[in-house]
Amino acid sequence: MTVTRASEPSGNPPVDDGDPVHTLSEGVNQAMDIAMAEDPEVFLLGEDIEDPIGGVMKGSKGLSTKYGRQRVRNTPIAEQAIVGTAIGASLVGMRPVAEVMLMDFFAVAMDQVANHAAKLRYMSGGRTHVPITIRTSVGGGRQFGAQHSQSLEAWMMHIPGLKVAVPSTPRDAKGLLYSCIFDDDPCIFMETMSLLFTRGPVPAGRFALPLGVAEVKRAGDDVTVVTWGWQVPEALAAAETLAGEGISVEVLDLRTLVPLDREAILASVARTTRAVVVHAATQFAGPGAEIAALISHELFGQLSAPVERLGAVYSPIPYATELETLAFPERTRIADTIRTLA
Amino acid sequence: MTVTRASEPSGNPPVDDGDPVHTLSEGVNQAMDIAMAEDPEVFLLGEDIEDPIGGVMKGSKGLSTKYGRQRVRNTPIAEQAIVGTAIGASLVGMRPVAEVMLMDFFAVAMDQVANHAAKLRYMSGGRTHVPITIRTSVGGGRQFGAQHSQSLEAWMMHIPGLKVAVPSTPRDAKGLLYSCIFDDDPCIFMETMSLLFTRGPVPAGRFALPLGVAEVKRAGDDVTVVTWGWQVPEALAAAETLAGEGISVEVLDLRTLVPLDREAILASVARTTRAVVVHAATQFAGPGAEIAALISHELFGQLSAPVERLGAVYSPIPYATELETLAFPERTRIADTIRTLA
Amino acid sequence: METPGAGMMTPETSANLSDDAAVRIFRTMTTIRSTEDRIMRGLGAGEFRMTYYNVRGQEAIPAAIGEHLKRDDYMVTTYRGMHDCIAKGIPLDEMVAEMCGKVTGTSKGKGGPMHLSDPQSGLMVTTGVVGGGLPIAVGLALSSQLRGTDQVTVVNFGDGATSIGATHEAANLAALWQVPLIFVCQNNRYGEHTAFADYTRTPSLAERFKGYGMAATTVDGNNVPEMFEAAAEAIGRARAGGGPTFLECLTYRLGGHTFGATTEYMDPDEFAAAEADEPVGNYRRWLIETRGIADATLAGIEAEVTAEVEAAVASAKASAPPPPDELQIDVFADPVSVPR
Amino acid sequence: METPGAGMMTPETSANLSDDAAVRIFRTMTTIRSTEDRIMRGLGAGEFRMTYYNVRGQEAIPAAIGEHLKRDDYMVTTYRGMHDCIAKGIPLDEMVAEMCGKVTGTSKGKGGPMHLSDPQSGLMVTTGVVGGGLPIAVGLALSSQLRGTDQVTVVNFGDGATSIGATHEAANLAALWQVPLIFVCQNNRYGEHTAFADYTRTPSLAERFKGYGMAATTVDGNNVPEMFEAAAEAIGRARAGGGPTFLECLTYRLGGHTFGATTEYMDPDEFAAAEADEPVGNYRRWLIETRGIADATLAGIEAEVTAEVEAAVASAKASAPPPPDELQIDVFADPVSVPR
Ligand SMILES: Cc1ncc(C[n+]2csc(CCOP(=O)(O)OP(=O)(O)O)c2C)c(N)n1
Ligand SMILES: Cc1ncc(C[n+]2csc(CCOP(=O)(O)OP(=O)(O)O)c2C)c(N)n1
Ligand SMILES: [Mg+2]
Ligand SMILES: [Mg+2]
Repeated sequence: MTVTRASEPSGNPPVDDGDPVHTLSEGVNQAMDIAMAEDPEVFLLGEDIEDPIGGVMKGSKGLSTKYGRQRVRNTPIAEQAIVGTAIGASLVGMRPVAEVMLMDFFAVAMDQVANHAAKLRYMSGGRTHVPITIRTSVGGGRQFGAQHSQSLEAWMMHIPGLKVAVPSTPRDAKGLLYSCIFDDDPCIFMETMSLLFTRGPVPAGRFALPLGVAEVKRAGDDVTVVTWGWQVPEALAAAETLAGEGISVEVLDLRTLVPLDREAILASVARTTRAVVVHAATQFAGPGAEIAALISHELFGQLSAPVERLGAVYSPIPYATELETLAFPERTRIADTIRTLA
Repeated sequence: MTVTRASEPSGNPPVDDGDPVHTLSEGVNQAMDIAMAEDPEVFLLGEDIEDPIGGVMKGSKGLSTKYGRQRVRNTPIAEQAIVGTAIGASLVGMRPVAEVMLMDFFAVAMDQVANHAAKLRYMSGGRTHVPITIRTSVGGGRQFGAQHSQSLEAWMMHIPGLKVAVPSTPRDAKGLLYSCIFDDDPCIFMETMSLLFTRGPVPAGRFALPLGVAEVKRAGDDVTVVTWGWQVPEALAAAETLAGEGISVEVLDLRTLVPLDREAILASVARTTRAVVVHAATQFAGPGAEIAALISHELFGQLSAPVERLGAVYSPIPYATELETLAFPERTRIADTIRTLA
Repeated sequence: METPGAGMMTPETSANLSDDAAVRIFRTMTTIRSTEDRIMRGLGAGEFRMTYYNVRGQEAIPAAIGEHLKRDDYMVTTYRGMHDCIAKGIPLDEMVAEMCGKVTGTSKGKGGPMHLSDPQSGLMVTTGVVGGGLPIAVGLALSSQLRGTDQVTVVNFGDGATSIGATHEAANLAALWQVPLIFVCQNNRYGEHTAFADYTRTPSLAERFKGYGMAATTVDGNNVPEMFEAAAEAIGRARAGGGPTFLECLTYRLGGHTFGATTEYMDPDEFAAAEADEPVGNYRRWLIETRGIADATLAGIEAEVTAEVEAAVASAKASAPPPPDELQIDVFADPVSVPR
Repeated sequence: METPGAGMMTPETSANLSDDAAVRIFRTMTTIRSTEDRIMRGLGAGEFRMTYYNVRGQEAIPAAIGEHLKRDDYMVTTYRGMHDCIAKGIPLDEMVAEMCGKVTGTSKGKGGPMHLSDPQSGLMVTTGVVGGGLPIAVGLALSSQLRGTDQVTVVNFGDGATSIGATHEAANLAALWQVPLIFVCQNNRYGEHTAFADYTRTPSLAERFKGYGMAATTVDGNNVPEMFEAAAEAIGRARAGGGPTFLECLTYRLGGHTFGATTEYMDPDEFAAAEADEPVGNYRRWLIETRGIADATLAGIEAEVTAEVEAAVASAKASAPPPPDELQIDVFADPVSVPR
């Protein structure tokens, strides 16, 4: 994996392939472990996050044993209470990390997220603020069906006051989550299930990545793929295939959607003059629409081709594998789309 | 108001200025009244919708008196129960019209809306479906503050399975609501507060407008403004001003966002080669992003200028009038934006 | 905990339960049990794949309730609802096919095990969102009230679902409107991996639900005669216009949260006691010993059921996955409404 | 209905209420009343504009509770919370300025009357979403528990808010964790335009909340000594680690839902009876007749308060609206995070 430092003004440290190898879930776990060790005001709450379960996706494994059940708290099945409780504690300076088991379940808690967490700083004229992090697993591609497979980052992006992080590697997961926990505003942290147990180098010890800084996961000259989360490895695989066909693809991993690294997007596409925006969220009125509209507007007249978007088809996510694989973008369809541009 | 029939393939009847004049709220009331008279399976539920209140925005005024409290039902303050109850009754063939008092309050009911109403037809392979209509008032521009002023159509558009209607005139309100009530899928019907008591001609008796058919509210040649709801009269006012400056503006009122009248949008912009998308929703990751991305993609190379977007600024809606008027688009800023293109 | 089912041996509790009904209930419980056994065997052998929410231990609840329901009564259940679906009469082959994602399934393979529904048999909704089915059930029940029919609606949910807002809103509204709805809380003592006492201080769910102004009782959900009587009373009241009832049915989840999931957080002694007292075998013994039903009769039913289940699995396996063009069908009634 | 306040004349209920405290409570109630009167006058005269949620009739509740709170205790309230804000000690001038959308307001005019907050005085959140404040209050109370302080949190909400999911989730969690939280349900008999009996069959909210395993009582919210005692007990218990309490404070909304809103759906006799028995005048009489406080003392306080209120209104009117560059300030700590 080539990494340029071009898009890392804030001194985003380079990947050192000598770093110990961990899963994305372990990266998440390390960030919380270090944050809890550093700051007694950090605590965790959510469903089944205590040991022996340690979270149904294992993110908090070992932490209740290490820090106790005061700071790692199982909750009832009550997402409004989970998010609201985090908000309340954060208003007086604590740094709660709440877990909403699956992103689809945000639907029961959007009032706390959108009408309260996102707005309290503004509604109080800055007298209060909400330094919470809400971790959530994102399904898709696992036959979980229509209610357990949604990527809803577009809902979050559209509400002023929410930051949104979507790591695609164990390293990014650790660095971004650490920064979310210590950020002074509400952060939605999306953990893509299909990446949770993929492995990669993770810097040991305290490690932070700035929010709002995209990373070029693969450098290229002909076409820019703007993507995040689940679709990053898919895009990298497509780029690899196309390299064999003489098409040089740059894969830009946004890593956070709010703040949005506008400069990195425009710099890359200004160079390649071709862009494809790829995401697991529904394409229609999805997150890619903002990015495609941004590129088309800012680089008007400089593009060699229309900005393409590749997201989930317009339908609830079907259960049968044979249909679900058609519902989400994946390497071959990404490659096909890129070929139409190059 | 000029009206072309060009964009009305489905025989959308013309405005007859001889029609009796009513408010938008009265148009809504007439549609429900006629639907209830025609079909005993139509019933209404929501907070304070019974007489003497008849809905805090008066939409159901007189209907509980006329049809009784069995068919016009006050509910507790419980939006999940309101929407869920409507869904349940609709599964067995009734046609409930639920009211969610303000669009901001959808945030407490999104699970019923997005995970159930939108998905049940698909999740049951078509064995069930959800013919409900959810009416809601949309604030903004009235000093209601950050939690009572949001236009959240983007949330709805992004969830496959939901139709979204946003009338800008009393006539459209009557015709669209009637069609929503008898549509076999869930429809979100947005009633813009600042337009509720504006007056206009409304055809007497049974009157339906097809969903998915935009209307040219003013024909023009130089620039197309794509808009809906609250911003339609603002765009018309801007167009009027600009006519005096020799700029001919076409105002296309989408009327429904799902189904989206793609053909009408592309036909108009293909002709004018310039487009501004205007809406009251937050601009970032907003509904206009989809439309701007669509136009930029489909008309690549045929546009004389980048597609501009004008939506609410990225901030919770402020309370003080002096700030709130800066937060939303309005006629002068629309006109300024158009001037930069023409 | 007091062991569910333990009280079953008292014959006087079965006065109104005829032999025919008792045997029909046995058939239903046996069908549920043998379908689960067959699915687990298939999963273990890699014969097919799915996320399976085991119902072992909870068979008696829907089997006893089902005896009082007509085909046109409505039911809503959850991901852990295969037993409810079987008791309500979903065709077994269509159900298994759906769980396997096949086109002959109830949802053409597009819904999956968490979204079984078949209006023909009155199974209206299966939801994967905890608590999500309850407000919908209020609407189903309201439709019967408005139409003046004597249909009732049964909504099944777990003990853990009592913590979520939708459940509360539905209970308050159902009581207010006196709709013909039976809230069947299948208290299997765990919400995913969390025990009852770890998510609420409520001493009794039935007491709590009385607070909404509705009838509420706690019943031994593993005791068929007791379940049968409690269901008769609640359903009878609902049909007669007497409004909703909350039934807390005490049972025990004889497995992890899903097939293959850990049970390490469950008290082993408690688990062993519940397993020793598991309702199907328990009920079978009771039928023979207390009700004098011939072992051969029951064995005959078991043989028939095994064959039915095998046939359902075979037809599911033989069935094709949904064709690609199904992807955007059933989004709207009218495909042209789908945005491109 | 039984008229709130009617029981106040029994002296024994005021044993622990010192004269000083009794007079401080009078001052708070008078401040609330005269602020409301002044705002309504200003609205009537077109002196300023706002959506005003009248609190007339509910003054005794926060005034009595406030007497037991320290500045660093937390409070959460609703759009109808001006009385709570005053009792918690929000600077009057900043509060009125915020309601008028001025830059000297608690939120620089960006929040408005529905979003008053001032951490300095412990008023942490005012929400416009029914039920939205309760889960947040659980978190505030949890913070005190985790930090080992003796702070308590008071969350105010209306009777209608008891129907919504968030309220239920918060109650269950607060009881489970035994956080130092007092649920103050100001039962003014109406949820917007709907009377209590038209949105629930619950006979008693206090009984219903006992179902969560927490202390719960019904108190006459217009009876200062009774409110004072009930608050003392609940707050004392919370400080001592005894967990949350639900207080159903019976009162009456002496007006429409908002300033200028219709009251046509309210029983005129009921309304007249409540008005005749309104808490401020009632309490004033009681102070004089039962507690022997000199009329002159109270008149002096009333004069001071009137002057304070007048000064607050004057400073609000003199204050400027927030400058345009405030529009995108306070979205994030860091303005560069704001998308362009
Ligand atoms: C709103 C929501 N939150 C969380 C989940 C994840 N989840 C699925 S099942 C379950 C446990 C439910 O427990 P209970 O209600 O007792 O039902 P049981 O599984 O025991 O039948 C949880 C937390 C969900 N599906 N929906
Ligand atoms: C979730 C939600 N639904 C509806 C409303 C509209 N609304 C504002 S106040 C109100 C009545 C609330 O009644 P109650 O809780 O008794 O408080 P009160 O106004 O009597 O103080 C309603 C329905 C809202 N603000 N939030
Ligand atoms: Mg359970
Ligand atoms: Mg009230």
